[in-house]
Amino acid sequence: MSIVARPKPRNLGKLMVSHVTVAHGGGGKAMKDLIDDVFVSAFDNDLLAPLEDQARLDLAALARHGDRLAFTTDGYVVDPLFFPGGDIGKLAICGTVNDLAVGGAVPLHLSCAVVIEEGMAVETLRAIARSMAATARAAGVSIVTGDTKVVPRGACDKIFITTTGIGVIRPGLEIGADRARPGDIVLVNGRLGDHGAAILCARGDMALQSPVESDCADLSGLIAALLAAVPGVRFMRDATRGGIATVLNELAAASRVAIEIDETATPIDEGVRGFCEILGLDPLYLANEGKIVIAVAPEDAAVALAALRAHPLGRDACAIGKVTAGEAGRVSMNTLFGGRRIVDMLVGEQLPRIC
Amino acid sequence: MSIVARPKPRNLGKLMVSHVTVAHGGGGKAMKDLIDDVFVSAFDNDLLAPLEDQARLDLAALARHGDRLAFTTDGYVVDPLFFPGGDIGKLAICGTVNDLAVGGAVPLHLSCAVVIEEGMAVETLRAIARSMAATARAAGVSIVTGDTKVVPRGACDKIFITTTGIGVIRPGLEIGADRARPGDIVLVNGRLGDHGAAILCARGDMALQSPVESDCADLSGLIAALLAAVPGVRFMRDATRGGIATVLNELAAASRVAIEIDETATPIDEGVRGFCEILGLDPLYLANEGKIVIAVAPEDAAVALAALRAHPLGRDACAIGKVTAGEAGRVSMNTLFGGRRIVDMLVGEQLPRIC
Amino acid sequence: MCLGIPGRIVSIDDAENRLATVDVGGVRRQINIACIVDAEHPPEACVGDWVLVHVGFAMSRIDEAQAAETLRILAELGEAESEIEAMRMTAAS
Amino acid sequence: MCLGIPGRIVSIDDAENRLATVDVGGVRRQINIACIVDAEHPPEACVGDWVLVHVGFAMSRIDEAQAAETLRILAELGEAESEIEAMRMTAAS
Amino acid sequence: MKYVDEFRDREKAEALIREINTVVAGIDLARHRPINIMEVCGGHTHSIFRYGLEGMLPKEIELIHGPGCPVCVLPMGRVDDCVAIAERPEVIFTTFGDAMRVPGSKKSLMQAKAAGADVRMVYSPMDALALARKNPGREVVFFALGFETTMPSTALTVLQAEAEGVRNFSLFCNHITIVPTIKAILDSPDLQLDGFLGPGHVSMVTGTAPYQFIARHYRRPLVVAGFEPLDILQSIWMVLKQIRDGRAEVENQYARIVSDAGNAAALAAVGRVYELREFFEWRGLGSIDHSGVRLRAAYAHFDAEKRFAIPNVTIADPSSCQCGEVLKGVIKPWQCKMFGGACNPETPLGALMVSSEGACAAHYQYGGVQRRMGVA
Amino acid sequence: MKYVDEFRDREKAEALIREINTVVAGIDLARHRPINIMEVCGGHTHSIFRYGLEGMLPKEIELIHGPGCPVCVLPMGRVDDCVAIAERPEVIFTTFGDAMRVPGSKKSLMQAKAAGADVRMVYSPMDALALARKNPGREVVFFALGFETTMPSTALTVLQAEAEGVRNFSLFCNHITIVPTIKAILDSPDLQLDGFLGPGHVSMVTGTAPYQFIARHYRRPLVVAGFEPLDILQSIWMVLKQIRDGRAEVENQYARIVSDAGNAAALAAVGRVYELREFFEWRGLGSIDHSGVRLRAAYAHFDAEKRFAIPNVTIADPSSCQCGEVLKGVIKPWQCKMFGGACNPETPLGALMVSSEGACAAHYQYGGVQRRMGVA
Ligand code: SF4
Ligand code: SF4
Ligand SMILES: [Mg+2]
Ligand SMILES: [Mg+2]
Ligand SMILES: [Mg+2]
Ligand SMILES: [Mg+2]
Ligand SMILES: [Mg+2]
Ligand SMILES: [Mg+2]
Ligand SMILES: [Mg+2]
Ligand SMILES: [Mg+2]
Ligand SMILES: [Mg+2]
Ligand SMILES: [Mg+2]
Repeated sequence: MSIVARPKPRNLGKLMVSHVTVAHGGGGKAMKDLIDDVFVSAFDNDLLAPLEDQARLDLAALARHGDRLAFTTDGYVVDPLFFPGGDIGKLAICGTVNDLAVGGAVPLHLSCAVVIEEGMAVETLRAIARSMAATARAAGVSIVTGDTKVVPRGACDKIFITTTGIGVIRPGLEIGADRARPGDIVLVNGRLGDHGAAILCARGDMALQSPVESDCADLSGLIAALLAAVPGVRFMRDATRGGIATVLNELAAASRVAIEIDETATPIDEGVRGFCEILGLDPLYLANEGKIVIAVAPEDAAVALAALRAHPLGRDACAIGKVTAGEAGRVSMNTLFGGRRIVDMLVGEQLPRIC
Repeated sequence: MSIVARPKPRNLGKLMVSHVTVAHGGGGKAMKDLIDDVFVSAFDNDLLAPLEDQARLDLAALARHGDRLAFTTDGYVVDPLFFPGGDIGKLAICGTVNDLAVGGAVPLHLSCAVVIEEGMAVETLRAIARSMAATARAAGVSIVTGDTKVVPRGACDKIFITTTGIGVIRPGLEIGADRARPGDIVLVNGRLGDHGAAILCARGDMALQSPVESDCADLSGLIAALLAAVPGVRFMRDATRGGIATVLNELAAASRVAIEIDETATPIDEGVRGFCEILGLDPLYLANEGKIVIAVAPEDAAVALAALRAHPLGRDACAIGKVTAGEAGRVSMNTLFGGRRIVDMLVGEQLPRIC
Repeated sequence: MCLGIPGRIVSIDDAENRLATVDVGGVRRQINIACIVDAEHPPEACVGDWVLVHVGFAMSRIDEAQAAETLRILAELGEAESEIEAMRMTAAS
Repeated sequence: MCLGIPGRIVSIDDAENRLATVDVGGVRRQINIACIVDAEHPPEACVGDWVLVHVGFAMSRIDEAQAAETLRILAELGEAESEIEAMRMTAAS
Repeated sequence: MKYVDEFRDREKAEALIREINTVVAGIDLARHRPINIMEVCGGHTHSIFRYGLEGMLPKEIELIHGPGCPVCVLPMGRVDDCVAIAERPEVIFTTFGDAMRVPGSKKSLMQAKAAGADVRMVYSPMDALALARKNPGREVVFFALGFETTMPSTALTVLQAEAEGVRNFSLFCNHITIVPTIKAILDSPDLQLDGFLGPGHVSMVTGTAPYQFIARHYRRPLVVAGFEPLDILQSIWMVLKQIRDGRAEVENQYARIVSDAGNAAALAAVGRVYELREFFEWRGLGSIDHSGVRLRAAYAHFDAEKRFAIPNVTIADPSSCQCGEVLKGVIKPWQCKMFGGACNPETPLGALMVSSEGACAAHYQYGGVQRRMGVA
Repeated sequence: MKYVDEFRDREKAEALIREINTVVAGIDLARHRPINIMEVCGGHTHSIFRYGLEGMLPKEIELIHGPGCPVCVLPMGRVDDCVAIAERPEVIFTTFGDAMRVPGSKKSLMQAKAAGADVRMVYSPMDALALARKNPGREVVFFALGFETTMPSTALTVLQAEAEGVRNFSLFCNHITIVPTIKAILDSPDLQLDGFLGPGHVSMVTGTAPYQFIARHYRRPLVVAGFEPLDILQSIWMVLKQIRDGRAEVENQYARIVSDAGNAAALAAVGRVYELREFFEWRGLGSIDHSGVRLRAAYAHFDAEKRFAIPNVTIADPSSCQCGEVLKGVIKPWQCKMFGGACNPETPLGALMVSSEGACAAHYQYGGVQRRMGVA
């Protein structure tokens, strides 16, 4: 799909030092060496044109995948950089690939802009770049353009990564937050809250040790399998910040419907439950990085569930509730205890309740 | 060009507080209010779909502009956020628009991912968003998707913005760093080093007061005028970090040619010269945000120069040198004094020489 | 107020300073057990204890017999209901 | 070593502490003028002085006559050359 | 999870609800309509909303959400004091997470943190002491907050700091005691309460004796209740039976955790470190005699109030705020004119909107489903 | 810019070059081939490369780039001391920009900053003193570096700090004097120098008297030179005329700035604050007697060397480094086996690759165009 066939620069620069300094952001040879040695060598692909500030993609080749271009961006600022189940590099690829895939797009290309704090170990940077490269390769996407900034110590927390993705949507797919209809069934592809719990434990502030790992995963394969089985999927969204509670509220508001979920049907890992009980948190609001909320027509529910469960990342998929004609925007939960409660948007973030 | 005609959400959220806290990054109502109130309301356009995590663009409509999609990303971390001649918001639009335009692409759409430090005044954020919106409007591009992260105090320096741009390249344009040929003429569109000098003064560390303003500008109009006059332009690049010295070195290396520039022909503002003399800096390495280095065939030089000079952003355009068959990758300058020196890549960044 | 959660003490980390590790659904953390030890129940005896944890302190040892008794009462209520139900069903049939 | 640059003193900011503002090609900054003032040339007399600035200190007042003299010598060299050139031209024609 | 899941059993709940209906049927509704039962404790309020218990109860029962959330009742002036301490450059101000959002007259701790104060969330006062050990050049202040449940943990932390000779650690003490406040509510002329759920975890420390006056003097039944939904339903059932039978006793539903005598070691630590204040200010309720404690003079070195100059200004609650009436059961949260408008969880006006355990915040967040969804 | 642009005039340069060629034609090349002229000062080296002067001169002239860059000659051990001071948490370490990149045995100041040390670039020692005023809780250390030109500014800053009673300010003094080093070079047995360009800005402080021994004792001409390209060409022309005429005198090309007596106020401040050290270590040249100064005992409070424990370890230059031979004119930078390979501006091995004023770095950056471009 490359247009301008270009002799690839084989004489990549080599970093001579073990830690990044502001010199590596100055635009000169040190910066070129950093980019070549860490990023270009890891991301290596035909479209990545480190000689230019832009990648060039053949529109006709893109059009063979479908009729609409999907375009999405996310910044990744996770702390710590490495956590059980993943790292910021893996996250930066999976998150953006997932944001393309949930709209029905085939993820194709990513850009990657990093802001690095001076003092970062080059080895750490390499590990992140390798993780990005491996995740991108597995997801079938190429990182085709990028940018590197170095800021003084204390001006950023180690590294921030912004990836922007483009993909192409097949004709006929119409997936949107405004498409849910009363009667639709709400599905999730597995247990909820793992990422949020894993990160809060990994951060160490609460001195909790937990076996929970982040669910950080590329869901494009799972979603492709689902769309192959049920092209009429109404809505999909990855339940990241704010958890499934937030996605359900967004869906209910945009589609002007009510949603009712069942606590007994909502899968939560025992470790996540323990974590939430200790800190007084609600797992419905914890972040996920490998979970999607799906709405399908009632007649498609069984096929959708079967398609999800046939994929390794959907083994624990469940139907957790349904769309109703109740008060527009209202999300409620039938509790395991037989009661019923509202599941509203959070105002800010959840804070540990202790007292 | 919008595909899925969607009822625009007219009930945008409203921020209730004067300063950003981590609550505004939590995924809940506070975050939605921040995004709605500050960004969605400023960026307002038909394609911006705040209900989805992706924008959707009609491929057929894109193809009407040309045959290749250009895709570029840059992170903006400038300190201070507001400086004579611009601000981080204006810069974040101009920089990415320019990176599209220098490749010959018509800039069309941008994504925008911001990382905000808690404690930032909402008014400051609004001023930045307004500046982005006004600059984008003037450049004829729409900001169609975005992301907002809030990090704890001290985890970032006020705000970082990453914009990613897509544009479309007209059939027949072939602009690249590897296309310069001996005999080509090297042009710039005006005086050099203004941005670098303005920023270093504005930062205040050196306690220098200077009348120099950043040259931060959207060059897409100037470039369109140039390409209309000379479709055979070999190379263009905005001379940002590392200044024109870096761009010339990149061009010489990628095209395997030598480049010779003339100091007497190289336009430098008196204030920038004074600044450089005080700190012992070389203006060839100072950043620009509204200057491009252009290479054209010798027979096109006069027309190109006339086209540039006819545009307000190219009034001071000059031919500063030529491409030669000398040692591949070598850039030299004939000094105003009659000598000759090498203009190499810098290793890191320029540091004030004082002693 | 006063979020408390049952957990099981899995190890004593520092008997002198009354520090132990508690397990809650697989999540562990170090807590202070000063309020649940005395001469008769020294730190060493606490491993395996179920305790009520509040802000990093074990505030009470859970009385298994009392817990069982509470559940017994509730179970009987259910059984009573079932019996009544059963009686009703019988009567109705 | 010892980067120095000519600048012109445009104002006295604090005569007691020997602080003045210098202008170099339109760029200004505060400098210390302790090394160029004495009883005969007090701070107040320094406004308008051309000085050599090094690390924020005025280290020398520039001697205009000496500068002119240096330039005169160089100019004469050029003129001598021109005369020789002219003589050659004349001779050749 | 043991001792948790058994007390969330749906079938037992159904049996209890049936029993509750039976008991309500036996109550003289001419005298008690609605039957107003106050859960004193914010933890109970939280469970009631979390599990949707109100909607399961017969409509004759009204649950009145009491003052038992120490985060909610913290007055603005004390938050201002926190902010003043936290803004000192040498101070690392440590706090439980949910106290971060409580508004002061100018800012909350979260806003102070955003503006540059070094405010850190901790899970335990022990973690604050650990921070003091790790940062010998800084002053670590712990925001001690809570009822009797939490007092032993902060008292033991002070004793540990003293034993180790840690000198850069102190408490900003805002501990309060629940009993004088219940008494103040019982003394109010517009009282509407028929019975109480007693605070389970406070009682685990204090034992059940402190509530006897409620039964004896005010002739209201009180059942010390656990926090799982079955605990709460069972306790309601026990209160109802007392009402039906005309009894007024202190009963203990939560005997697996609460002994009649309380926890001797905990009480000893509290007694050693703290003494009663003459009075303490409660948001929404005003000043209540003997309702707070402070560090004894012997521990003055650990008393942030003594070590740092604090503004110590009393800020009156906004006059439009009806928290006091909600607390006493005179009105319901959604009957306050401010509810959901000027008063909301992002910019709370009154005490009860502050923490997710506050009655108004809980209504806003989890909703009284039956009311906000129009179910009746 | 006045006093700048006039001295960059191309036509005058052409005339001078013609004159230089005429003078060279009159020199006995059997005795002087090449004619080795050392510019002592790094500022001259910079101008020579910046304006491409070497390529304009007749090929009989070789410019030898001297030791006059105080950044280059700073030994590794002193950089290690800087890093040790900068890494103290209470210290704000202030420095001129170009000293940031000088390698120590483990790290440069730039790397120390990247690793968390509070290192700040300033334009003037006065700015460091201002930082001390603004940060009374911190210790502000200024990295005092440079020859006689810079000494008055740091001395006056110390006197100002003393007058104001600023107690949290100190200097890490690495000031050096150029004359003993010129003498050391002149004493070297493999000396190849025919004349000197004298350091214009040092002379502005010291006057021209200190160079008389060079003319009298070593019989080498010296012309005190300005820094604009015409100044340098004119000074070379003046040196060449002396060589041609067999003279050895101290002449002053830079009379608009330099008086024979120097600057009395500046010398008084230097004499009040500083005293000579017995010896000082120079990178590439080793220890040279009386080549550095330190703060007098009366100003011990402002002496970072006394106030902070420093490692104070001498680190030998790498044995492969040929800086000493380059400095003495025995070899050219590109003849060093390390040049451009192990020794490059990103990871400099020797002194002369460190600052852009160092001879090897200047060759690497600006290139001896005629050599690196194969022009002859
Ligand atoms: S809505 Fe606000 S002001 Fe009204 S009672 Fe509730 S918390 Fe108090
Ligand atoms: S190349 Fe490096 S080691 Fe060799 S002389 Fe130059 S600075 Fe010294
Ligand atoms: Mg996004
Ligand atoms: Mg981070
Ligand atoms: Mg996302
Ligand atoms: Mg998403
Ligand atoms: Mg870039
Ligand atoms: Mg870019
Ligand atoms: Mg910034
Ligand atoms: Mg760019
Ligand atoms: Mg660019
Ligand atoms: Mg996002």
